[in-house]
Amino acid sequence: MTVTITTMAVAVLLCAPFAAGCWSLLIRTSRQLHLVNLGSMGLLVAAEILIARTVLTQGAVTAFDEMVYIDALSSMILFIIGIVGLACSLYMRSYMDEQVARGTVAPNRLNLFFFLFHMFLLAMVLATVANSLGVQWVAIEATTLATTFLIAFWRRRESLEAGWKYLILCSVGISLALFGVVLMYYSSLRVLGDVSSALNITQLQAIATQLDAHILKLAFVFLFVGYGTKVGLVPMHSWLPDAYAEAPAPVAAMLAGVLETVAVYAILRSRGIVDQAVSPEFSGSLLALFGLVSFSIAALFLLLQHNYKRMLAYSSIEHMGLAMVGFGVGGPIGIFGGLFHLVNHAFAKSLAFFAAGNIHQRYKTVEIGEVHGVASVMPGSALALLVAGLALAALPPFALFASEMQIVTALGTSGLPGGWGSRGVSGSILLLLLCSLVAFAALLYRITGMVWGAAPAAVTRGEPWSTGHLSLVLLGLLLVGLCWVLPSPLRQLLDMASALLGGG
Amino acid sequence: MPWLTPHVGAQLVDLGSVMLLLTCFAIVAQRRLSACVDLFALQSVFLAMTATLVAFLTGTRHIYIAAALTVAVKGFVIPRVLRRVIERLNVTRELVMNVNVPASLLICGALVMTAFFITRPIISFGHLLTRNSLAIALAIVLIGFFTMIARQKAVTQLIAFLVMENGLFLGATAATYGMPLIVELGVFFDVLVAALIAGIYTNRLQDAFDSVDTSRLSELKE
Amino acid sequence: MPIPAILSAMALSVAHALALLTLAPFVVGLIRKLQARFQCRRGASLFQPYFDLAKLFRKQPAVSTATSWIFTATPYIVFGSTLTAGLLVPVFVSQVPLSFAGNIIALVYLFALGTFFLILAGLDAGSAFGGMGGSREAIIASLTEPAMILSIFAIALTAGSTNLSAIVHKTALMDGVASDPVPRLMALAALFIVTLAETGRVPVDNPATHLELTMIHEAMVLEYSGRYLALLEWASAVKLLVFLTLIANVFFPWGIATAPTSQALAIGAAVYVVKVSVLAALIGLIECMFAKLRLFRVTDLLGVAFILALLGLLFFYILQD
Amino acid sequence: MTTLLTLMLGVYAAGIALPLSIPGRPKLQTLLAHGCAGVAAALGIVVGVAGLAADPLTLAWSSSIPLLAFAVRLDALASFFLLTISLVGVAAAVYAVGYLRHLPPYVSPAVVGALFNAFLCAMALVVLADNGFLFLIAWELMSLVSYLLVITYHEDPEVRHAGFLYLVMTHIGTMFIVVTFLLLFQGGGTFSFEAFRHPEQALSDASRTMVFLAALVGFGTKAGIVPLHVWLPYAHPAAPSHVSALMSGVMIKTAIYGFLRVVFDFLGGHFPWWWGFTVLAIGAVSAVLGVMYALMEHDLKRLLAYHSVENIGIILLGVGAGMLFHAYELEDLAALGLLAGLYHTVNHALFKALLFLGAGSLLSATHTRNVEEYGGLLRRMPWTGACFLIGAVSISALPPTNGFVSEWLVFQTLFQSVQVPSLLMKLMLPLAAAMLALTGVLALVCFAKAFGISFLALPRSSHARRAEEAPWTMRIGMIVLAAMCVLLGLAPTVVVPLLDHAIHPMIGNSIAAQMLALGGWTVIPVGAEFSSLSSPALALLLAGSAMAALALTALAGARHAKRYVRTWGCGLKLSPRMEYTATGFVQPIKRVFGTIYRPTVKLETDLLHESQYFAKSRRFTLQIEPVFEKYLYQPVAAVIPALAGRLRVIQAGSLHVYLAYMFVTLVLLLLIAL
Repeated sequence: MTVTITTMAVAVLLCAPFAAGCWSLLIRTSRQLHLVNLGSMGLLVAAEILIARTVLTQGAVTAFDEMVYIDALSSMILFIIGIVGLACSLYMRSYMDEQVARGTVAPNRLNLFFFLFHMFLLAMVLATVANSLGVQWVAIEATTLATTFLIAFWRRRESLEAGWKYLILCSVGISLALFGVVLMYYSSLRVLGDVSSALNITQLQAIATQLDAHILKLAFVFLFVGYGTKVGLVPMHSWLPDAYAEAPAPVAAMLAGVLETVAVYAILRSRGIVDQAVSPEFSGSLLALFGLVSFSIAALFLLLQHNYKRMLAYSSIEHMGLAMVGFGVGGPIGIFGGLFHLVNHAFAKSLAFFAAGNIHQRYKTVEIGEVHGVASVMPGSALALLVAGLALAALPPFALFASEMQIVTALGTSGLPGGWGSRGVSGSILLLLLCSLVAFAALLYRITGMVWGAAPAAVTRGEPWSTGHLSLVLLGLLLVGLCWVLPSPLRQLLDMASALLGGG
Repeated sequence: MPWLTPHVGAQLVDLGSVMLLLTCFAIVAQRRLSACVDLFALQSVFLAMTATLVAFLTGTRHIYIAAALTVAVKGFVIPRVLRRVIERLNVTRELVMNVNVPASLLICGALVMTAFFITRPIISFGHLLTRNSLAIALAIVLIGFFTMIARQKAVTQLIAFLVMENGLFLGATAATYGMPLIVELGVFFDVLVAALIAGIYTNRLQDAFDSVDTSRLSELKE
Repeated sequence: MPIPAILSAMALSVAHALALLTLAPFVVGLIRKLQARFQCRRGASLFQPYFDLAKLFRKQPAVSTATSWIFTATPYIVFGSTLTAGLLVPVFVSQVPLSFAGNIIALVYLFALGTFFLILAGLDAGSAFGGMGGSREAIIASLTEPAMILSIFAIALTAGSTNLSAIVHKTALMDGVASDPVPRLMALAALFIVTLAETGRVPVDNPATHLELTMIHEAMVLEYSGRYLALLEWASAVKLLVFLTLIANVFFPWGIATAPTSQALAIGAAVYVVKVSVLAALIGLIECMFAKLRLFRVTDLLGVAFILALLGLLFFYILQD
Repeated sequence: MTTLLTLMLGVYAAGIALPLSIPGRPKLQTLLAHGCAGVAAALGIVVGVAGLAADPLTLAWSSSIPLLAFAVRLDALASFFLLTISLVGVAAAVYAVGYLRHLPPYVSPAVVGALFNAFLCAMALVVLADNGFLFLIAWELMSLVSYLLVITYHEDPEVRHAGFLYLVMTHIGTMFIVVTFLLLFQGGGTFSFEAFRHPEQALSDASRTMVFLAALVGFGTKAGIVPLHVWLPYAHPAAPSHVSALMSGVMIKTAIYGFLRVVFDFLGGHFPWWWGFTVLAIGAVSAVLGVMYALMEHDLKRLLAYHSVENIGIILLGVGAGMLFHAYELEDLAALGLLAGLYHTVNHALFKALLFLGAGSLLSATHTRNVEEYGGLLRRMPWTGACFLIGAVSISALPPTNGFVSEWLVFQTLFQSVQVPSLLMKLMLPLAAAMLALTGVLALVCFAKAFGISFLALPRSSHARRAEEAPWTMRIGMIVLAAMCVLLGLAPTVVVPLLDHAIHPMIGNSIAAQMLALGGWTVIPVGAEFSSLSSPALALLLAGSAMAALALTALAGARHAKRYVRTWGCGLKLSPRMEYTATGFVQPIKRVFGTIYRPTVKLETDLLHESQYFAKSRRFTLQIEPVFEKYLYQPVAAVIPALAGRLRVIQAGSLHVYLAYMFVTLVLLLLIAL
């Protein structure tokens, strides 16, 4: 019985965004668009909850002739997609209407926007639930295609440039990942013979120990560079600040909050297979090394920013780097911390982008130097920005503090994978702390400068309550709450997921 | 056909792969954009032929479908789109290059060697039929990648990207006798859409920047 | 503690206080007389300070309209703190009943209390002179204090105590006191310099001057008159006497009454007056021989005191080993 | 007790929630918020006093966050600090009700009130936490909330700058505390303090040293030791005064708490002598430099902030001496040192809070913090003046107030150098005493200046002429603290046993019994032979002598009433411009200690057009060189952005370069993977 319900839930998961996307093309009024959007998102979240329950009670779920495979890790990612997606839909209710009202978006282009948005969502869900690494690849490439136009939605010169760079860099990266998938297939075929299920995660996990280490190493390098481009790890990150800065706020929130997470998920998935054949030190040191480099370079780049959306983009790179360090270091605390960090970062970053979007609408500039006194102009958004900023700076009582502490502790106890020795550990901890200090100072200097101070006279004051604020409240409460309490389903989910990744 | 022993088959597949590689070099050496497009179409046809050969030799049915799609999409549709774009944009040659032709050719040669070097440990396990194709596929991917770096016009970059895709397809066909069909179809769909989107983009870039020279796209920095 | 013991202790304390109060103007008179003699003048009577005080007490005081209650309270506070400090120092009996109330550090800080309020009072009238005096008093006090603490430290080390009664008593009985004279001599020299600075004597300050640009202590009390001035003058005389007593009894405790017999008391009192007079004469001599130092040269003098005290410490440890 | 503790935390929570939930009634919001804070702090006093004598109380709830546990432990040390926090908290809460009447329109009283509660609550949590993770959360929360309070008046750019500096500096400190806990974590694989206390596998000497140094820097940043003090003179003045009182009086003490906790509770056992000496030296330098910079400061609140540096130095002198004696196994003396340090901790909390509240009254009466614009305020604001005077006397360590008693105890500790075996330390301790003496007298001078220039003589500006006495709530806040200052000075007999409870678990020695003589009215640090102090007796003597003088004058001069005349102004009418200024007052000191101050003087003369002998106007600027900012912080602060600037080329905007990064990365990784 439950199996069928779960299958239906999976069907809903995939159909809801698809149907909503197609429907969006046919609707005239923006009101209906939002209704469809919220409705499909509600269905999505409900389906996710159902699936997560099943996963918690009965373990991994497969459906549709093993085309779909959902375990704790994927349902955790689904959880992030659901929450951030829901918040995003709520936020778009006020944001897009305001854009239409101000004439920046022609009402008919709204259909396209929602269509693409749903396709983007569909692709991400598909990437998360697909059992086949090949389908996963197709879905992730599809996210690139769906979002290029979303990024360049304003059609300004800069947004076109950002969109083009995004398209080219990510497509190239993803192509490399495809080569990785091919290699993966190549190795599994040698064990299984010519079976069309040879790319399935379930199959691969079963035979992982028999796979050839050499091929898997090469495959992992390709996959890592490919999906790492999507995650935005230095030095494959170059598209990221441009894209985030130019994308409309809800899109940026989805990119930063969810897409990165899905890409990390793709890396973790293949890592789970590779680690069984190759010593985990190989993938671990790769992850930790790129994590550390991303973290430090992004922290330094944060100092240079004068566009607040770009600044948030660099902060994404920084946090993804940190999560990678957690995964790379491994151990129960490290992996748990990494996953937890992914969750928290998704919430914090989307909250930050929502607030930034509101500010952008009101101040009509993305220059940090021209934004002052948000606190007196729009208290709600100011609070959201402050909360997000403090959370991103990893201050308590926000959840990122907890996950960052877990990662640092893991680094301190387990040390770097590979032969780095104790000096490497203390060196990396010092680097981590120093760079986090730099990031902290850079981020909060900008954000406090925006929030406080006297507002420019030209900016109208006051912030009436709107649906969009619901999303701010939701994410803010989550950020604060997760620092103190992890609800037991979520805790179980995280525990199971980290067990899957070898952090038993 | 009795003369088509596995050994001969393997040699034929190798020949096809090498033809693909040679067209790659030709694209690297070619400055005229329309010629590049033609070469790409030619390469795609070679690819389809190789794939058909593999399909025939191994009796894998779905590779026929993939081969047919390759001819249709990469041999006709995409080159057509690209020619349109070139006509509309009124650019015919790649005037300035980041790396000049002789150097590019040398580097590409080095890349081929690198590809063989990298794949050597795993090639030995390979099927007799496709021993070298994996290495050649990697070489084509790397050359495509390098061409994207070396050339400035958006159209050339697009062609180079498609060359990479061809390399990937060769790898998939040669090394693994084709991916599962659904994956193949998905990949094709993605490539097609990507090419179309890029085509649309070049138009918009032309409108916004009066150029498809991607080196002009450097307003966003830091 | 039995009642009679408390009563006798109280009687002793009162006698002690009275002795200090009555003797203090005499010491001032003595110094002035000696100075006059050294300068070949006849000088005023030895008891002139008593007459001055009596006169001042009877005069009507003038108070500035700019002042607050601090101005009127200060003389009492200064007088009170000085007298309290005096009660902690053995005068003619080596064991003072009130010595439990505070040790030599308390003494220093009691004087500091007086200084604090004097500076405030100087500022209170609003004239520039008071502020100037306070400012100068401040710098001298801040230079004096470290040297004073170090010299006290040296003394405390040699006697193994910071309790004044214990120091004097032990030294008088030569009981468990380090016998080396070197550290004690150095501490003595340091404390003597400190005394000159603390009590506003030449070469640090000139109590006889009324030239605006040179006065320090006098500038702070410039606005006072009548009974307030009397209290302040008296307090400064007591302060001088307390410092002299300190030097006399800590370094030369000969003859001090170590037991409360009447004979010992009589001898103690007599010897005490002689010792203090000798010290007063020494001060008078110095005031005649040296000119007042420039304010910013006082640093050097007090630096010497500091180094002397430090060397005293060092020698104590070295000689002890 | 558990009930009281939870009740306290609950009331704080209510204090956070209530004012935010009733919009639009600023007065009610303020009243509610600070009412809650006051009640909770009063509960805190009860808990603190009870906890000092009782056995440690441990409460623990497990948490669903890995590594975190909601473990709370109320032992004697925690109780002592909780008591200190709550004492000041009560007074500040009462004071705030009056103080927050006139807020600028962009500041919400509800938010300020809620943050005030959160601040007190976070500080309470810091001392209560029994888990490293929880401690860090509470610690950062405390910093964050205090930061938010510092930038209450955020439209002023200086305030924002101060706030940011504070935020960054305190974060640097936290980083070091994180390192401390990470090192301690290695022992047992948990952040529980219980495990830190009983490390199953003892840490190696090297890591113990690392822990000590990291804790010293980490907590030192918060405490404001030189040279980590730079944030303090900016942040404390920027905050509303009742918050400054809490920050300066209490918050920096939580750093002392943390330091003691780590050094004596976690590292315990025996440590090398140089730990103690390091702390002692830092204490001495902080004390002297703190007061020296305070002297040159004419912004009243900045002056007070620098005095916090000084007093932290004095506290560390006591603690450092205690550590030194502990290292030489002189446990009684170690206890004495710690006792002196803790006594000064609570005293400083009281008088510094009192002074900041006083400064707040002046600020709200005159709208300026510049001492040179005050003057004559004692007549206009008698209550504030009297309270400020008591605070000034206390902080100058003059008898018979509390500051004197604790500083006297520090002196007595330092005088015990005889018992230390090392000759170097034998000389260093007296030198520290000499520096303490210098500190004491400079503090006296500084407060003579602060009080004298602000409250005495003629008003120096129209602000001062129009000043009015603070409302009753503010006065009560100050009076409570002033009374506490006097009481704690007069009754060491009450305080010493309480402190002894707090020290006992750290040292394992109890010295209260042997320290109190004559029915508890006299303090004997080492032995009656060596020294004793009876502050009640001293107070009685002082009062008695003053009364005698009063009687004498009454007898002798009763016939003549006072005659009121104007001060003689050398023939001119006396005006405020003729008064001695604060700058002038400290000029000799600036000159004598010129090597430390490195003053630069700039005289700009604007000459008349017609003749170069007559000046139209002159501008005189005098600056003290900010040595630490200039030579320590600015270079570091310049290097990192320069480094980042170098990196700019990475992200130059060229698509080809970006592709090349990927290409090179791929090829390199492939070659490595081989």
